[in-house]
Amino acid sequence: MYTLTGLKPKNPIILAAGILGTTGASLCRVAREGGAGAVVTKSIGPVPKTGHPNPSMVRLDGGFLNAMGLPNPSYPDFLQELEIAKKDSGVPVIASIFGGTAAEFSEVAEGLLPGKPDAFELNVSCPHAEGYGAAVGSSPCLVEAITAAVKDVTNLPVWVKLTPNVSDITCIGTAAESGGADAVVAINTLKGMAIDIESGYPILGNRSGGLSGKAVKPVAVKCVYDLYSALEIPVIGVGGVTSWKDAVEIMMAGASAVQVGSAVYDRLDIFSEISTGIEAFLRRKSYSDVKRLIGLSHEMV
Amino acid sequence: MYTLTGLKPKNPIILAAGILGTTGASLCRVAREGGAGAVVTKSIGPVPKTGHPNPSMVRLDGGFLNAMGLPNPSYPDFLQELEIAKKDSGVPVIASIFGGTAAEFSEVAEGLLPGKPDAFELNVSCPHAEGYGAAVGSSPCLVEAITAAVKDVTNLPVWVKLTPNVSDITCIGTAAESGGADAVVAINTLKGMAIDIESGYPILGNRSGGLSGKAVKPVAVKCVYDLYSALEIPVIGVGGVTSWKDAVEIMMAGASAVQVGSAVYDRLDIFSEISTGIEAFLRRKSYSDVKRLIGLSHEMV
Amino acid sequence: MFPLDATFPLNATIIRITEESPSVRTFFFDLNFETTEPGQFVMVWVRGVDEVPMGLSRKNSITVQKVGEATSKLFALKEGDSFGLRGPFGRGFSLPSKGEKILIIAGGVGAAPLAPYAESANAASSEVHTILGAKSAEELIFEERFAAAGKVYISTDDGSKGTKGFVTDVLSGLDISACDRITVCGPELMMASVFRLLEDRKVLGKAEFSLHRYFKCGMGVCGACCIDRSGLRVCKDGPVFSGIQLLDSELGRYTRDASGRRIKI
Amino acid sequence: MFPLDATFPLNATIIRITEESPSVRTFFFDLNFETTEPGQFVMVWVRGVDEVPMGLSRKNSITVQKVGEATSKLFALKEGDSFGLRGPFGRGFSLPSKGEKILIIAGGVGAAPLAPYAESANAASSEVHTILGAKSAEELIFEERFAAAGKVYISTDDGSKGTKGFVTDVLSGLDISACDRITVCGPELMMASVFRLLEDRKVLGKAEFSLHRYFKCGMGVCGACCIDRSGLRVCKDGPVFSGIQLLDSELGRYTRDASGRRIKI
Ligand SMILES: Cc1cc2nc3c(=O)[nH]c(=O)nc-3n(C[C@H](O)[C@H](O)[C@H](O)COP(=O)(O)OP(=O)(O)OC[C@H]3O[C@@H](n4cnc5c(N)ncnc54)[C@H](O)[C@@H]3O)c2cc1C
Ligand SMILES: Cc1cc2nc3c(=O)[nH]c(=O)nc-3n(C[C@H](O)[C@H](O)[C@H](O)COP(=O)(O)OP(=O)(O)OC[C@H]3O[C@@H](n4cnc5c(N)ncnc54)[C@H](O)[C@@H]3O)c2cc1C
Ligand SMILES: Cc1cc2nc3c(=O)[nH]c(=O)nc-3n(C[C@H](O)[C@H](O)[C@H](O)COP(=O)(O)O)c2cc1C
Ligand SMILES: Cc1cc2nc3c(=O)[nH]c(=O)nc-3n(C[C@H](O)[C@H](O)[C@H](O)COP(=O)(O)O)c2cc1C
Ligand code: FES
Ligand code: FES
Repeated sequence: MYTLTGLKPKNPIILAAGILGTTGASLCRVAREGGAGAVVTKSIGPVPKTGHPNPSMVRLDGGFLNAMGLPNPSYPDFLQELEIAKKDSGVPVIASIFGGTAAEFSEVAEGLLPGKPDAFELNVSCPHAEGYGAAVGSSPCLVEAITAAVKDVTNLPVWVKLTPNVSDITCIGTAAESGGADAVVAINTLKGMAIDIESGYPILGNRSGGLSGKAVKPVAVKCVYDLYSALEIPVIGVGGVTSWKDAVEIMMAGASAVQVGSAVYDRLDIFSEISTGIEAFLRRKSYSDVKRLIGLSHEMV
Repeated sequence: MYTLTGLKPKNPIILAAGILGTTGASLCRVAREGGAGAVVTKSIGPVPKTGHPNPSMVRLDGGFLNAMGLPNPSYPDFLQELEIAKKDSGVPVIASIFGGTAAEFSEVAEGLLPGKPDAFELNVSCPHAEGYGAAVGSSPCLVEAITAAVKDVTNLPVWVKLTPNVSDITCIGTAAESGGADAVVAINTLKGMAIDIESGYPILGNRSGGLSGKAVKPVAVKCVYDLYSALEIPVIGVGGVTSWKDAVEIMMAGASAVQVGSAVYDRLDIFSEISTGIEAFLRRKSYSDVKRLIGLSHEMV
Repeated sequence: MFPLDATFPLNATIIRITEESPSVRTFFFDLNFETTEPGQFVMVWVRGVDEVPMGLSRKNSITVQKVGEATSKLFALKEGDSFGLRGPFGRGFSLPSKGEKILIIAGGVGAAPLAPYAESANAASSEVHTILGAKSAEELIFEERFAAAGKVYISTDDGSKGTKGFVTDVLSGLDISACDRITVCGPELMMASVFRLLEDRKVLGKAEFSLHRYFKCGMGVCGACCIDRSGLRVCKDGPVFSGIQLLDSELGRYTRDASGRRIKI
Repeated sequence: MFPLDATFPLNATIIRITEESPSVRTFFFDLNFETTEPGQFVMVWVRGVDEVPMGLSRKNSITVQKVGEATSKLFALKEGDSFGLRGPFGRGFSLPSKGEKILIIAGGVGAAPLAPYAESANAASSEVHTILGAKSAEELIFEERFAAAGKVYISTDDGSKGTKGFVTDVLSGLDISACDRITVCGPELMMASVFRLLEDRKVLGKAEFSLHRYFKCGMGVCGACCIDRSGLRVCKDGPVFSGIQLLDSELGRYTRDASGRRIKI
């Protein structure tokens, strides 16, 4: 039986935060039609935010750049969406939350508890929201304090989502672990930017944003590899996964589960496609269990 | 007349460090056949190094991963190559150097002075060499001290090449500027890794390495943009440039010149192709001068 | 001429501007979206301001109603100025086959994506009927284009032209059962009335509606535009949906603002 | 079957191993490089050890001399074991045309890339002559394959078979002017002697040599393998060069180690 911080995802392929996660109905669709083993909601904060002006996402050669700016209806309004997702998705629903301080994080977590999320994912890693996300997530002290604060208000599993925009992601991962995190999630997007040369304007409404998609996979693999070595708690891998091969690679680097974000651009049923692909790979290789893949590369020396 | 820290490159497109820069003859070929406006040598250190075991470079979807491990013949042996490059390339030759300490950096710089390089580029940014490169380049204090130490032994322009694997590249850029740098170069490769799923082995001999090529361009554009805002000295842009459009984009972000590395994979004359493309763009847009492009995106608000 | 998913903005230079009504202008540009289906949309980037979705009113034009910041900035542009353009995105209206009888129901600027639909239906030798509605006579858009493609019924709220009232007032008098296809675009309340009427007449199966929701990514990734209860994405699975897809949906009841909060309609 | 630049290692499972000489073995694998030119190379990744260049001795085999760590580890592998393989890379020998007279000069394991060359030359109805050299009779590689393709002259250092001496001793006795093409692969000192002899005879223009330099990237980016004075990359512009390209070169004088230091030959 495959479990992850006590949860029982249907398979190890999970919808990443901020992707098709603004409404309960959308989360249900990703689970049912898309085949996701679990779903993470859009990151929810203490007050409604409309986010940055458009363009908020563009596709580049080999990746995507986005600066949504954490648009969200705030936790009171999101409760009804969480309830729909819990009722109809048939899979674990993880509430992604953010705040500017430890107190805001626990306020949001407590506020969402009535919606009965299966776990919380703390977004301390969004690279393009002043005072939120990576602004707090590059400080080990803040990450530890925030994690501990959320653990204080709930017994649910707490995942901490890390930014790769730091000198050493394992310091931040260790801080999350010390704060009581049940898992870390790596990676959020890389700081990036694109300019329209015809006009000279930066393309994103926010001028710069976060890079995701194929381009970041090697960075994600490296972060997961290092975190797996440094931590006791599970690492959930995310970043540039677009096929079952990518998912296997990131699991071999050390991921206990894999999140998929930008790749829903290609097709919604990428989740079932990947999990079927992994099953076939396990059979071909005569591996008893998906657990055999987790961290395998560390043994190959 | 186009000048860069007092140098007169034939055009703003420069060969990046570590690319076809191990021998004088190769540097001459890149300048003459390739059309590079200036060339940077392989990074040279105090003692001969054979580098990491192979595989030392692989091509991925949208990028390259390498872990050369700073192979170099050491400065005494490299002098003869530098002399060949100076004699026959017809363009400015910038000596890239590295060391583990400020003293080693100045030893190497002094040792190469007889070869009459036109400038030095300090590699404080290689992400995969224990005790060198990014190991020193993520500390502002060390970067400032190393820059100052090299400035102490030479009057030549000193460029400092920065790593993107830090929380805030402008802190490191500012440190270089305080140390007396004449320009900063951004970016070196991003930490990355790839795993062969058939065997479970990390592909690179060094297990992990640095990501370059198209995949890193948005990261480079963002770093250059931020450095241009933060510093007084010129920024030289590098990372994922494969066409004149990319070069224009990174110049609009703030680059006074552009280095090209991995793209020599496609064709050696990428340098003249890019500089011709920029000329045509300037004509079409009726921009008097390439300087018009530098930092243009900062004005567009 | 362009790949179907030009997700990075191209530069579009305005070559001509025509005034369709006091608040609606058509901007012709120097790009040609050859492979677009009527009903697909482009993202129009008014640099330094915002990027907003617009239907294509021709292969090389958008027809814009001035409503807020981005559209006002667009109205301030002149021939020779430019904006960014990417697309076409999404699913358009199903194209009619020869001999089919088509009923088009267009309200206000909803006529923009339906005029090229009328023209391609006519070119495909379908029989085209259009109900064109607006607040007043001067707000009617593309009447000549619809008239050139087939028969047009007009309705205006103030009765300044055609039937006084709403498109549904015309619609209820027509023999809908004779139509093979019904395509609808206009203000949400209008579409909701049409929807109810077609549902009553049990002809939702042959109707298609083009929805309007707030778009952020415009490419099916972020989830800003998903509708209840299906969870379908208006930007990618739509904007055109069949009547059946919209059964038991939020249509006419609520929409969401940029933060995702439900807003009553 | 594979793109010409499979720059990411594929998994090659050994299906058969044959012993060519006491120190040389051929490894057949389950991949087929259909589009390779003789003289191109692959990078053989002995996982956990090293990755080294090898010519393809057939579409699905490499022929390896045991010299150091990676090759010893390869020799320890059995049928069913696997290694990583990417390529083919570089420029191979120019293919001969019908009716041409070809002279192949192969020393030691240099016969590996030349045997498929002999076979395709023969298949193209060229007239194939081979000078095959080795230290001793038992070190001769692929004699039968060359013999099946045309006439073979043997030289061994110890005289255990054929002419006692070097390939140049045979070469100097042949009418080189009658040849249309000369292709050479073997130890550097041997190739340097052949080069001088052909230079003296003023036939360098029709000769091609396959060089060996230390490869790091193997894809023309790092510069580890560049030769003086041209600056040409052995891994990408070569490994096969025309005699003219090698005029005034380092051939036979020095090579470089992995650090880039010059090493006298
Ligand atoms: C698929 C689609 C096709 C459309 N086609 C046309 C058309 O052909 N002609 C036309 O005039 N209008 C069209 N619209 C509506 C058009 O997008 C809005 O009128 C425009 O966004 C207003 O922008 P603004 O900045 O001027 O107004 P604002 O002051 O920013 O907002 C006014 C209203 O415009 C809408 N709006 C603003 N931003 C967006 C956004 N990013 N996505 C969706 N709606 C937004 C909202 O309803 C908002 O309440 C279309 C909308 C959609 C979804
Ligand atoms: C284009 C090309 C084609 C070749 N084809 C064949 C072939 O078909 N059969 C064959 O047996 N050998 C071939 N070689 C030589 C083969 O690459 C070396 O014998 C092999 O690398 C030795 O590796 P090792 O670890 O066993 O030896 P080591 O102990 O590592 O080194 C012994 C010697 O092998 C050479 N070598 C080691 N690593 C490399 C490297 N990365 N690149 C180049 N040379 C290296 C060096 O000359 C070194 O001095 C070819 C070489 C090149 C460049
Ligand atoms: C449009 C978009 C919105 C995102 N929003 C969030 C978010 O709200 N919270 C969060 O933690 N990560 C967010 N992310 C990051 C993704 O969850 C994921 O970490 C990243 O995109 C890398 O994965 P991918 O390459 O599979 O997309 C967002 C990414 C995208 C592309
Ligand atoms: C094979 C290889 C070797 C490199 N060696 C060096 C080096 O010795 N010193 C250095 O400062 N940068 C080195 N780099 C980094 C490049 O100079 C450049 O910063 C990076 O590759 C990004 O540019 P690109 O995308 O154009 O390749 C190397 C890069 C590659 C791919
Ligand atoms: S606007 Fe992002 S999914 Fe539709
Ligand atoms: S081995 Fe790198 S260029 Fe040839």
